[in-house]
Amino acid sequence: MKKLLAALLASAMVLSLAACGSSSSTTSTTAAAAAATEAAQEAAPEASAEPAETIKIGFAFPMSGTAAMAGKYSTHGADVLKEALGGVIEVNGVEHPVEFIYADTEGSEEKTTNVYQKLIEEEEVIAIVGPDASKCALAAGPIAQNAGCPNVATFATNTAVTETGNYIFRACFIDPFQGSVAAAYCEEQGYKTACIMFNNADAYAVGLKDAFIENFDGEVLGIEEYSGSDVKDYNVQLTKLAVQNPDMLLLPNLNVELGLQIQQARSAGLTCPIVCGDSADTPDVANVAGDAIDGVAYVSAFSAESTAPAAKEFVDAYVALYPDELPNSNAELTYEATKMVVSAIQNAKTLDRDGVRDAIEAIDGLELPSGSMTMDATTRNPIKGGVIMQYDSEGVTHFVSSVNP
Amino acid sequence: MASILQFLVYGLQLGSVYALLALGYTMVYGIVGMINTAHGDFLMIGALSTFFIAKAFESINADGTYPMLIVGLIILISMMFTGGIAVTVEAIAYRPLRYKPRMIALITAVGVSMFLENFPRALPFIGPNPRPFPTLFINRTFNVLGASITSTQLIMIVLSAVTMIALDRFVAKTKIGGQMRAVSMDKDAANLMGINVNKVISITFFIGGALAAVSGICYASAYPQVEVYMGSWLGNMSFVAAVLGGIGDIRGAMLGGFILGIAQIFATAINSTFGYAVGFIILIIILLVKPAGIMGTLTIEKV
Amino acid sequence: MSTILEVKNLTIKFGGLVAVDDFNLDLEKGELVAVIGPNGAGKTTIFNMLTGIYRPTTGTIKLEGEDMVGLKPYQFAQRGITRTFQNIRLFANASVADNVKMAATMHAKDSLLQSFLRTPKMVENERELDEKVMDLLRRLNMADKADLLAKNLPYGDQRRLEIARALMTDPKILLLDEPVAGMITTELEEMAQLVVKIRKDFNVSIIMIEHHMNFVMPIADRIKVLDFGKTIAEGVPEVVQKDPKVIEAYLGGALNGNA
Amino acid sequence: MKKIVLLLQKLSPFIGCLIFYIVVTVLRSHKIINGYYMQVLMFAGVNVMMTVSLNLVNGFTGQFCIGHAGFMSLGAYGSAVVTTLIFKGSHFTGVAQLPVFLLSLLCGGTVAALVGCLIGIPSLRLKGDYLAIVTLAFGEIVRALLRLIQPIGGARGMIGIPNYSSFGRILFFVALTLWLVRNLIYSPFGRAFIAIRDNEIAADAMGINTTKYKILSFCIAAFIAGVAGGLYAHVLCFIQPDSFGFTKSSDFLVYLYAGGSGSLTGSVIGAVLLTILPEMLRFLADWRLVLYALILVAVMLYRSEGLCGGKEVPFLKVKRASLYKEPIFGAKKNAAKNG
Repeated sequence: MKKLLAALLASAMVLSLAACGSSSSTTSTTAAAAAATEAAQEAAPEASAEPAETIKIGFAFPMSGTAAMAGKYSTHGADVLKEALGGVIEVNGVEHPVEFIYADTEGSEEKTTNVYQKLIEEEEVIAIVGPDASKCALAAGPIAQNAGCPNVATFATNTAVTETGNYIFRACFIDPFQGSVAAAYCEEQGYKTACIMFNNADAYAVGLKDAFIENFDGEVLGIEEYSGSDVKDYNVQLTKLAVQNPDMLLLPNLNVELGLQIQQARSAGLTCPIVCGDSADTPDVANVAGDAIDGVAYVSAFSAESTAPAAKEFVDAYVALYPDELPNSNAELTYEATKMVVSAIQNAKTLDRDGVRDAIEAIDGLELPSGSMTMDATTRNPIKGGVIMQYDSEGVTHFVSSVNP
Repeated sequence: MASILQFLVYGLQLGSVYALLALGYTMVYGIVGMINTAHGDFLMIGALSTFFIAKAFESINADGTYPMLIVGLIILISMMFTGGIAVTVEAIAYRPLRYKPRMIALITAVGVSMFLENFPRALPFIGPNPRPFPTLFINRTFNVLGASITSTQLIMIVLSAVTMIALDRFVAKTKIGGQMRAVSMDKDAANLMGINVNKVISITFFIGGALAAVSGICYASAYPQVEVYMGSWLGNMSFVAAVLGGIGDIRGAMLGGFILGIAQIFATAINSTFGYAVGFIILIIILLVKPAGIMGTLTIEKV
Repeated sequence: MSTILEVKNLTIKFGGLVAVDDFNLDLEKGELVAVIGPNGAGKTTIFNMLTGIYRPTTGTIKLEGEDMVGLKPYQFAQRGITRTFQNIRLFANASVADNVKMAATMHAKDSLLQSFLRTPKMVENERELDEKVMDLLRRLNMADKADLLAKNLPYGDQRRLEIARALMTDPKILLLDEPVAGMITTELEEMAQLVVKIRKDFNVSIIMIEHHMNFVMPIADRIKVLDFGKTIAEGVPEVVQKDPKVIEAYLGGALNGNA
Repeated sequence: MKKIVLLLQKLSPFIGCLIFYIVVTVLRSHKIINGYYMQVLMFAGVNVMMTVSLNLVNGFTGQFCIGHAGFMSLGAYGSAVVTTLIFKGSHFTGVAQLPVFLLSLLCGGTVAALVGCLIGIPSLRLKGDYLAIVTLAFGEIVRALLRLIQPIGGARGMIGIPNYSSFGRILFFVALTLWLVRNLIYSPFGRAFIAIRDNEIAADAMGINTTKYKILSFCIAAFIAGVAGGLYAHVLCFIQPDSFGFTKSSDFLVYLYAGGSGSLTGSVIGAVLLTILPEMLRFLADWRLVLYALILVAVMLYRSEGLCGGKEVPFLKVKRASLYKEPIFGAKKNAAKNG
């Protein structure tokens, strides 16, 4: 028995070490990147005597766990660009094969740090796109920063995310901006009183709520909370808010919760307009809410009915690739983040992580579905305007107004 | 006053979901003696299968409602399907561990639960997206003393009460119920008495799974959204409810479910910030006062 | 000789049922008293009261003058009353030596910190304890089985281990609950010798529950006979044996059979 | 010679971890293993500590705690408060760093241990599943309260925690935990725990104050879990209340029972293998957790006593003292002193 145990333990050790050893061919990451750059620069004039270096871009999304839907849309968004690139990126006239590497974060910070290490150290990606949640970006950001790997977060709205360091960017709004857009819209509409119901276990909801309260000039009549997206009963909170009879209701919550909340708000007797954050930009919300979706407004950067060529191109390509669905905000932001990385690779002075970082920081007037985007070099947040979108009774979104507080 | 009544309705609504699920949980526990953490996922399978079955019957759906007969048929198929899954799970994953320490079965159940959640999530045609649940029951709102109560809520509350009574009578009066009680007391002795223990346990799991399907349909009718992770936390809460009532006791499960639901709703109503924590504090207090649950009697080990 | 245990008017009721009614006992130091009676007479219930598992409804238990009623079972053990169990309750997954050591927990001198660090002092204490345990096991002829798991022992040895474990607590009074239940005749003899030896070597008083008259008669100083919770006879074995009430209530029934 | 063997035996967890550390460091310096594996190994180390401490309560004392992540969160927050809020802005480097870090871990452990005692109290009245539910409720209450405390970030979590946990430090604490817990198991305290697990009534009748030992067991386990939580916070550099939910608690239960409860070897094997396994399955993309679940079920079906079947490798055992032919280190001297 003891021998068996010893053997078991030994095999366990060997197993783990063998797993560790599988990457034995790797050399120091920065050295490799530098070497690659040199190779690329030398190879460029002679026009591909050897096959060009493969460029790898890493993606960190929750493909399992309760946030799996966001991950699904995100990968689809990235797929659109992957399809458009056709497997190659042209840099200085050289066609580099490009590889998109998707990794599952399970929506957990711990797993996200593992994913970042894997992408940076083992896959040696040139940049990372994602993750979609602030908590994951906050935990894994320092890893990208320390390794000097540029990272464009997709849906991480917490202000602190890009404060981690100069390698961390994002494609989305920050909480305060979105809150102020929502507040400005509400004032524009002449809402004097508001009620809020938010998820006190979720950073996104808390952030939006705080930013809204700070910017809203009217009176907040009532705030109700709930914890987590486990139990989907919001009747009590909404019934209590209905008594206040506010001019509007703010629901700054996650997309998996919004559909039911909108529905329950209507049946609890809240007839006032409902305003949400950009998480509401998901076809599933309209789907679940059914008739109740009529008139729900939300903050967004992107309008699917936009006639701008970049937007139309994206939506058409998405529907062509995934005929059964429409892009949501996760898909769109991932597409934009990936596009930022790809354009930075094309414009980079040197084809390495630092070069890409500098190029992302220098993005100016990049045509994206949400419009022309310029990177704010000091905060590493995109400078883009907010739009207010509204659902009609069919669950189709319409552009309402463009708000730039 | 009216609002208190209204909250009571909400509490009963949430409580009836817990109660229905806890019934199956407690029955499996009582007879097999295992904590089946995958029970909540049976609820998800019930709701999800109903979604797809209803879709198959969509052509009969006239003006947004299904005929009563079809609704019955849909529910029946879903119950059979979920019951079948439960029986399969038991036969493959739990039966070989029947005489092992119960913690082993618990961990296996965690694995089963993870499988039941992730398998449909990985399937391309199901995936992680939440889906709107079809309207099965006619939705009408009644006003009682200023509180509004919908027909769905009424159906849920009545259904859980009826199921509890039926199950209680079933176990107490029928032949197979008697065999279940025998198996719950002593599997080996039951076997010697000529009872087919495997069959009895299979039936238990079938009923448990079918009940989970019913609670899934009720839950999804009240909160019309189905997705693959919907059952995991509900499963935990129904375990809490079953323990609160005195685990293994059918009436206790019912009572525990309603008490938990009402406690959570009222705690939220008083202060939604602390509501979540207060619900659990109430739970601990009840258990400290009644260490074997509300209906359970403390079994003193014979020395 | 002095009285070590004084039990007066011990009565316990479960609901309406009087399980033990007015039980009295003055145990002398070094004495061996047997309590006999048919099944359900309340014998084990008396033990449960004498070890704190049940709290008597009325009555007093005094150990060397100290009132014991209301104390917890472990406090009874710490003050010197230990027992064996009729339905064997060993620490099944521990070795024989560990089973005995576990009973020495209350005498352990090591602090938590010493145990964590396994200081030389602690190791020395462990070694002393180990020697003490081995010595005890040797005296009970179990030394060769010290490293076996308790659950793997044969039945007779499990009973002996229960006794060894009880002795390890350094008791003043040892309560033996049916020490030969389920044993065959040849083992009876051994056990009788063992009980006598223990009484002498360990200087303990013993109260013993037993059905087996053949086992009890030669070794007990006194016998108390219980029926339906009431003491129906008391005295030296020879007298009790001839008591018509006893013959009617007990001997007439149970003794005809195996017991 | 014999003395050296004994000393090695005595300090085996440290020696084992030291060897492992040297191997990993050498491999790392030769670039054979990269930062990814270091990261996974660090989490594996934290998980080993969590599982060993859970083993103390569930495996050795026979109680049933299913809210262990609650203790971890208290430790994580407790220590993060010290390093991030109290010594704010001065991210210590070099020599000053270690004492601050140790102090923070001590604080984290102490906070967790105090609450652990509190949770031990219901265990006097409640048994089995009823106790389990109370520990689950406790975990949820802790989580809910942490969300509401704004100075530590509330639901948004705590950011800017310095990266003080290194692989070596975590490995040291793993060794320390194994060493201390092993010593405890083979002491009067450990025997009392096992006695309570095997037969509470008999333990009580043998003079063991079951109440005291049960609370003690909870307390020690909570302390270790708190320290592990502190290490975890300083690996991740960011913590938020929802990381420590029931899912996390059930992870530790899985590690414990899949490894084999009541055995330290089992805890180590279970935690390490099951932390690494999901990472090794990454090539499966969407189907990763499906296969992980199947493997877990298969393990439980084919090795239901756990991977190491409740047995202990020799170097995590302490032999009966009298089996040593001569007194152990220093014992003679002490014996003389006593005499």
